[in-house]
Amino acid sequence: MVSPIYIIAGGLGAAFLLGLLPAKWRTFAYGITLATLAFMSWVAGSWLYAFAVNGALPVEIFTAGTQPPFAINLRVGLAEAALALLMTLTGLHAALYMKDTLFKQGRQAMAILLIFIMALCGVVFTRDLFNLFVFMELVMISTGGLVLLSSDQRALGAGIKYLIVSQLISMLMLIGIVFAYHATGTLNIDGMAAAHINLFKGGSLAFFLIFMAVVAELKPFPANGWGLDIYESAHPAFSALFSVATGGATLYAVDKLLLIGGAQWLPMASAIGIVTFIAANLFALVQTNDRRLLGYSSVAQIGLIFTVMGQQDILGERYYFIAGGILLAHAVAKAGLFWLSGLVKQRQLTDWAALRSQPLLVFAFVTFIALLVGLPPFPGFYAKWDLAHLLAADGRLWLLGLILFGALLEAAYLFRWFGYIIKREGSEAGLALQPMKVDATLGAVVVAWLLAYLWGQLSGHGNLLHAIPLLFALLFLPLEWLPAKVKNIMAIAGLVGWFYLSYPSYDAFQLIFAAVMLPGGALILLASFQTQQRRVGFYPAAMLMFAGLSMLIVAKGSFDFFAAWETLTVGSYFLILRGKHSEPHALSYLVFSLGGAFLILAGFALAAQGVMDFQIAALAQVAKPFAPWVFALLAIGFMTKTASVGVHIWLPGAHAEAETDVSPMVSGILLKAGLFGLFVLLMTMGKQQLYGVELTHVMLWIGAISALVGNLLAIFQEDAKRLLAYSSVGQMGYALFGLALMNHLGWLMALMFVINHYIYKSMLFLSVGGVAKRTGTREMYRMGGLITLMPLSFIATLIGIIAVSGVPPLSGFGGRWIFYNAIMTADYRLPMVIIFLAGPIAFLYLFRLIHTVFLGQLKDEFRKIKEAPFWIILPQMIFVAALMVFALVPGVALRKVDVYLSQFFAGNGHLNWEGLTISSDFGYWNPVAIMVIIGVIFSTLFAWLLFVNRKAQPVKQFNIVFAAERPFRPETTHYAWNFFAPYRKALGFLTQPLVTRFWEAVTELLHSAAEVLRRIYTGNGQTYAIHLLAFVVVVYLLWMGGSDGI
Amino acid sequence: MIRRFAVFLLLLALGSIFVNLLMGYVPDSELNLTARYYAEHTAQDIGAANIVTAIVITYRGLDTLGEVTVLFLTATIIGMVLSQGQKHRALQRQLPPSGELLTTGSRLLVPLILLLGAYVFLNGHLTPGGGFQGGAIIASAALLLLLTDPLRRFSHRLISVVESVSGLVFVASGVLGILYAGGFLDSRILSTGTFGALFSAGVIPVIYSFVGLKVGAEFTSMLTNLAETEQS
Amino acid sequence: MKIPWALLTLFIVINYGLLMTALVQKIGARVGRRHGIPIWQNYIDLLKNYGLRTSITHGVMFYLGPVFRLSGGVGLLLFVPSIYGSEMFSNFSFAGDLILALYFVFFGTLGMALGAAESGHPYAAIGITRGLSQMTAAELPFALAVFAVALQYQTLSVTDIVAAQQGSILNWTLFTNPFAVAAAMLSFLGSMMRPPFDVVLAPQEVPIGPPTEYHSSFLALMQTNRVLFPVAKIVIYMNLFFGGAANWPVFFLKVFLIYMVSAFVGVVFPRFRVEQSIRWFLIWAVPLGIIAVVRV
Amino acid sequence: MDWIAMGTGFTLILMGLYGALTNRNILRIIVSFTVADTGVNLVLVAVGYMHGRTAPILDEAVSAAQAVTRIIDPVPQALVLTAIVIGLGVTALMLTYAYKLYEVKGILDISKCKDLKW
Amino acid sequence: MNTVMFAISVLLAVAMIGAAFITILAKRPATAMLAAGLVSLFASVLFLFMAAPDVAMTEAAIGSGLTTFLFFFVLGRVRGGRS
Repeated sequence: MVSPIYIIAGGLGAAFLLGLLPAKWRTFAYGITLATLAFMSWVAGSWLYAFAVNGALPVEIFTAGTQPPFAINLRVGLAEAALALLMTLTGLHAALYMKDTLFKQGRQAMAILLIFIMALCGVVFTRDLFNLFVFMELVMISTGGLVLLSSDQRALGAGIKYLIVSQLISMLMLIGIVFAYHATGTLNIDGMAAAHINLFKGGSLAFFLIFMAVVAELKPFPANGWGLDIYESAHPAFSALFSVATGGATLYAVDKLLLIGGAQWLPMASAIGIVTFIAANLFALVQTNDRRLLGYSSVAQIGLIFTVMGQQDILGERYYFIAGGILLAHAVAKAGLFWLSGLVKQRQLTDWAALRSQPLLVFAFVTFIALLVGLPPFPGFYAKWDLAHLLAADGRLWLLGLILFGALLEAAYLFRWFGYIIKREGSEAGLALQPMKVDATLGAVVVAWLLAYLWGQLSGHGNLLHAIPLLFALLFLPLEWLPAKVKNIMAIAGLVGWFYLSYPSYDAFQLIFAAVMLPGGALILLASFQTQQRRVGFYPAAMLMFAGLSMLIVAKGSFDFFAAWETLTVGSYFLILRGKHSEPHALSYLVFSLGGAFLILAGFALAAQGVMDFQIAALAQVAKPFAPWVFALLAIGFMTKTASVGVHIWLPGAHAEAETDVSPMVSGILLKAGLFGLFVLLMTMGKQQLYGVELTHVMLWIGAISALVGNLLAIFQEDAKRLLAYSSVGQMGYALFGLALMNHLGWLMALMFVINHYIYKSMLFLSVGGVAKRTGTREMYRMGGLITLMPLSFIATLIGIIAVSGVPPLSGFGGRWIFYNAIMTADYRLPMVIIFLAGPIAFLYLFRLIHTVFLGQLKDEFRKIKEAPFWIILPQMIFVAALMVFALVPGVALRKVDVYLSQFFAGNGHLNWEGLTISSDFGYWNPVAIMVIIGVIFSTLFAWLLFVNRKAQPVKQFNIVFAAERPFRPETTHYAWNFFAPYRKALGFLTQPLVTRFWEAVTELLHSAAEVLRRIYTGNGQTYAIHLLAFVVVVYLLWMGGSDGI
Repeated sequence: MIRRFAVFLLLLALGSIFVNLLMGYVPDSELNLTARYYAEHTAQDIGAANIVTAIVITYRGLDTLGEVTVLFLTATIIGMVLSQGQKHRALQRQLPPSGELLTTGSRLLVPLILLLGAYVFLNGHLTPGGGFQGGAIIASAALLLLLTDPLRRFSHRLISVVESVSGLVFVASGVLGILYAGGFLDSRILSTGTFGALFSAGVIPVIYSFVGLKVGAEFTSMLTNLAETEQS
Repeated sequence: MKIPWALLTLFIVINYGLLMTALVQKIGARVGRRHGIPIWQNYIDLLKNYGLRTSITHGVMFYLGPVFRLSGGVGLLLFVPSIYGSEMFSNFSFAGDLILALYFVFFGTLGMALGAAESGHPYAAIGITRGLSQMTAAELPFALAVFAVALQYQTLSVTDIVAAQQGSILNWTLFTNPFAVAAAMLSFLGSMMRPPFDVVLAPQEVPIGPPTEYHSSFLALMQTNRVLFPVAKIVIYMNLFFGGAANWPVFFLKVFLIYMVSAFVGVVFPRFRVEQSIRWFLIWAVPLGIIAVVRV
Repeated sequence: MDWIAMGTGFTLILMGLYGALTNRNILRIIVSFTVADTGVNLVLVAVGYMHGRTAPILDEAVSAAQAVTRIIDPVPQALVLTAIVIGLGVTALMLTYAYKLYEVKGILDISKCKDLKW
Repeated sequence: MNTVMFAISVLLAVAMIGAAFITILAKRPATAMLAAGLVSLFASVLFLFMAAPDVAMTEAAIGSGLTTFLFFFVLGRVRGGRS
């Protein structure tokens, strides 16, 4: 094994050696550079292997043959080796990436690069304070040099700003160092830590100065304008280095300093970190320049890690797992993104749409933003999980909340960016692809997945990359070249196969959900057969969603549950984004969903109280002061998914704009995930009271109002799919209401809703989707009279609306019957008023749907359209059959669950299934008899009418009695637009978009705050220096205030 | 004006931090742990009379290596930055020759200055001074030559070879320290010799000489690079 | 065997309905000092329409409209026991309880709406939007009242509810839960399609509302329903609030009296626009319903 | 003497920073920073100073045996040496930047160099 | 410490602060540079007094010597440093 000192000696020696070469020997010089970087990486890598795998002890390197503190010593342990490997590898990649630039600038540039990397390693290794200073100066000066490699002339300005600030930083640090030395008589970091610097007069002030100096290199808000300018203008490969390597090394330097400063500085670290994290993410929200955005994101991530460092007192042995996870995720992602930015010619975020011509690069982008946001299965996810749990266990909930808020902001702008890539105008001409650069980027992707695997292994929660459903979904990535039909067969086979395999392991309750999600998904996928070509991106996304769903159902531990939750959220986001105009809606879906997911995370974390391996079932044992809060957090999180009123505004756009076969998936299936979560929550935690308020009562109100608002809004929609989408809000409100009733039948009703809503909403979405496909519009008033042209779609819609409205004899009635029986035992009755009002309103929109689309006057332009494609009709017909079967024998699905639910409500409420009659404590119901009686009456009358009027001829379209006029234009005769005008007059005030306005105001507030606040970055280098000074002074005052003036 | 006032206020605050430092400062009456060690051990361990030099080259040799690297880096960056514009340079304007006195004086002085520089760095382990000071003195010779003849061109090649070779020697002697002495940059790969003699204190004089050469070359390189830019 | 008895019920109720509606019209005319229609006028109309044959149709839903409509009326009647304590006239109430009846009301409404819409006549659509809009508000107090009654008797079975009201007139829901009855009766006005809530049919503004395009046997079916449906609905009211009927004479009397409530209100009050009637129900009827629900 | 040096040093730092933060000319900023640098060096050396002791050089006057009681702390001096050289490096680098900026944009006013912001 | 030394160091301190004032306030950059060189030079004298000959030499050679020359080199190339 080669001593780690050779990383430094090698880098330095090679840099000097380059000076010996004739200026013309560029290739040779480049070879030496690469070889040296590779050598450095190899040394670092071999030590990392030794530490990580063989469990070697940290190596101490004593220079000058003298023991510290009398000579400088270096230490290399696991963290140091890992960081060194990270930095050298990034350096190596950067050298490869910058080949052109390095060749142009010659050996000098290569020497600077080598010294830069070497110095960073020095910063990490050294245990001597002044030596740290020297290495930091080296980093700073070489940064000054490398910034100039940019072809952007603005880099000059950025460089000089950086140097001005650096001057200030070095002064503070020097003064601090010498006073610290004076106080302790040593320059050795460990020696100082042992000497308890804070006990010496002046010592803590000296430490303060050093700390501020190094922290300033982390680019804390607001003293970071210079850093952003560098990110924006430097060569992307250097920006990557600046973010990854400098950031990592400086963080480690701060970590070492915290040893000296001791625990009293940890809160300050967290405070600075979190302020930076949130401020930078906020500012990034209004960026349009890609590299500046990445700069803000870098600043934010480093702020986050700094926050984590400030929490090391409670993180214990997980500290390196968490901080390392976030750091590595940040490193790989940021490097990758900066490298990608080098492939895009223009600098606006929207110009990245050019990437779309290269699916592989889009995949790379997705990988990187997933890494940054901390989505499963990447390291940030595991880190986020552990961090949240440890913070919550210690009651640091404010911090947890702020971290999650910042992460949400970050997700918002990153995924908005992704939306641009997928949806905006762009062509291959916007790309400047070079093999070296592409290879480097793809290399980062590989590393990202390797890290994902590694962190999964280390996590102690089980590796997500061992989960078969997830792997199955990922399998579709390499198979993207196959035609869509083949992939569709695979997907259906996968869903059905997995259901078949896991069937024995489901209990009755899980079975309902599994049946809806897996074979149910397969059924909807039948509609996907009608698509042509390869349909790139659809199958990985869809299968990711289904993988998440299938993992969710069987999740036992809270970790598995949450991982599945995020998986399905992300998968569905990609699915929704595929719609033609869905860019803003998909984003809003994602932001709300992630927001909800973060609440769930916080809820689990609070519940677990530090138990990493928390079982869902253990929610029942959560102790008193936390229980209601846990309940509230989880409930709101799940209700975000079911689009309860208040957090429903994402749903209409997302469901309406999705593709024809995606809408039923996200509506019919995905919404059930939220119900599943609520079920699990209520099953385990039951009723909870917060400040004397029964939380399930609050849920009752929310459910009722959702039902009302959803239905009301649905009747005023002109867009058929939006109508159905709002209808889902209402329907989910019913289900939520049923759950919140907290009795046997309420839950049974909610379960029945799971099945019913899946069937009829999928059917309606498919039917309407087919119509929209044929007519090319979703505006209902532009259709009309399609019944003769699209009879099968009409039948599906008719059956669908009868079922939705709950009119006997179809299965919707069963739901209503159970509902009435359920509310009989409810202990709280007021919200019923609202839910009773909501019921009939459903008729309005349902009638509108069928009337304005299929009945009334056929328009001229649609006279020749055909029935929807076979593959869209087929699942609808299967749904019709299923609906009939379920209407006749609901026991097939419900009997077992009914028994299953009995364990929660001992003794009362379950139904009796005697013969064909279903009876409750209050009433009874015989679906078969109803069907037969109505069928007989109906068919008798119909037959008679047909018989007596057997000679009737269909009349021409306009052969109607019309107040002495004979209409001749379908447009003027089809009463369809603003259909419920009187209703709007009477109750329109209830549909004021208050919630939408509220969220718009929030968004607006964030944006304008960012817009105003970011003006502090005036671009003036002196101002930046003043920021730094102000930062130091403010922290000083805070510190004095916090410590009552030492 | 607002800016000035803000700066003033901030500096006032910073000043109060400094005042706090000043108030908390108690001069040592005894050498502290580290200094005591140096005072007691330098003579027999390293064999250098100038304890500062011993610290600079041996005990804190890594700092000095870094320091040399800083200069190397700066010189390299300056070379890189300024060479970017050089290709487009127009023909040099003819400048009037400098005065007779200066020319003659410089001819006389340059060798003396070089000698002085060499003396300073060779005796760095015994007397005040060393590689950096010596290097600066050597560079002043180059400066003098530049002043007398602004169009004089120094061989970049020579400068960079001197720079690189000295740097490599420094690193190499450091590595030799691992192999033949106590560790990286241990100066005792040569015998410590007789205390107070020129060739004593291990490899210190050698290193300091090369540091001197290197520093001199780097300063010269900076100066000439700047001198060669177009005078506008 | 239930079927013959059910058919008998149907026959009785249709005849009773025909006569009663004619009688009410007659009374209204006489109050207005007009001569009015002969009491058998409805029979004449109905037979005439059944006898007519049409030669035009607007499509399949055009057929289905009246079918849905009448099925709804017949079903509603047959799912509720007509005569309390009589096995013969308990109809098909074994198939479902109060909830079935309550939701089956919508069956006809929906079918009618669909059928009228199929005619392609814009006025039909306007009538439907008005009708459906008004229904949403009118049904709310009724639903609340039903819920209150069900809570009161802790059952959803109509028979059980009637049983609980036996013994004394004071056991009627009318007296035990007056708020529920008040709410339900206000709602009843709205669902009878009589003034002031008859803008849905709007004889003046829209030729004759949804049935504009219906004629001959189509119209006959609808006319049948128009006499059947109110009675069917009143039967529910009677059972829930007014102690039910133990024999046919009581049945006839109670149905007539309840029907007269809406007839009486109809001649006294002017007509509401739809949005006015919606507000009216929400402001006056719903609070009563809420009180009823909360008080139980 | 150390108090004087330290006080002067701190004063110089503050003055230098004031100059650096209020002058717009980049050259003047750099000059101001060198003043502040000098101040830092003064403070550093002053911290190592001890009354009535001599320079940390062993010669006829101060033998190795007496060193502990006779010499002043050599460490700050070693640090200052490094700091001075590094200071020069940074100054030279900044000057190069200033020159290049002038060459490319024809300006030396830092407040006009604001094409990167927000 | 003897009084002479004390007086001299006070004088030096005053001189340095004075020179620093000139550096900050001088109209012409050249004056500022010269004044800054002076500050360094005075500092190196003070270093000598403070038993730091090595530092004094370095400060004199590098701080006041080379740095000032560098300044003038650049100053000559940017048209007198006028913004």
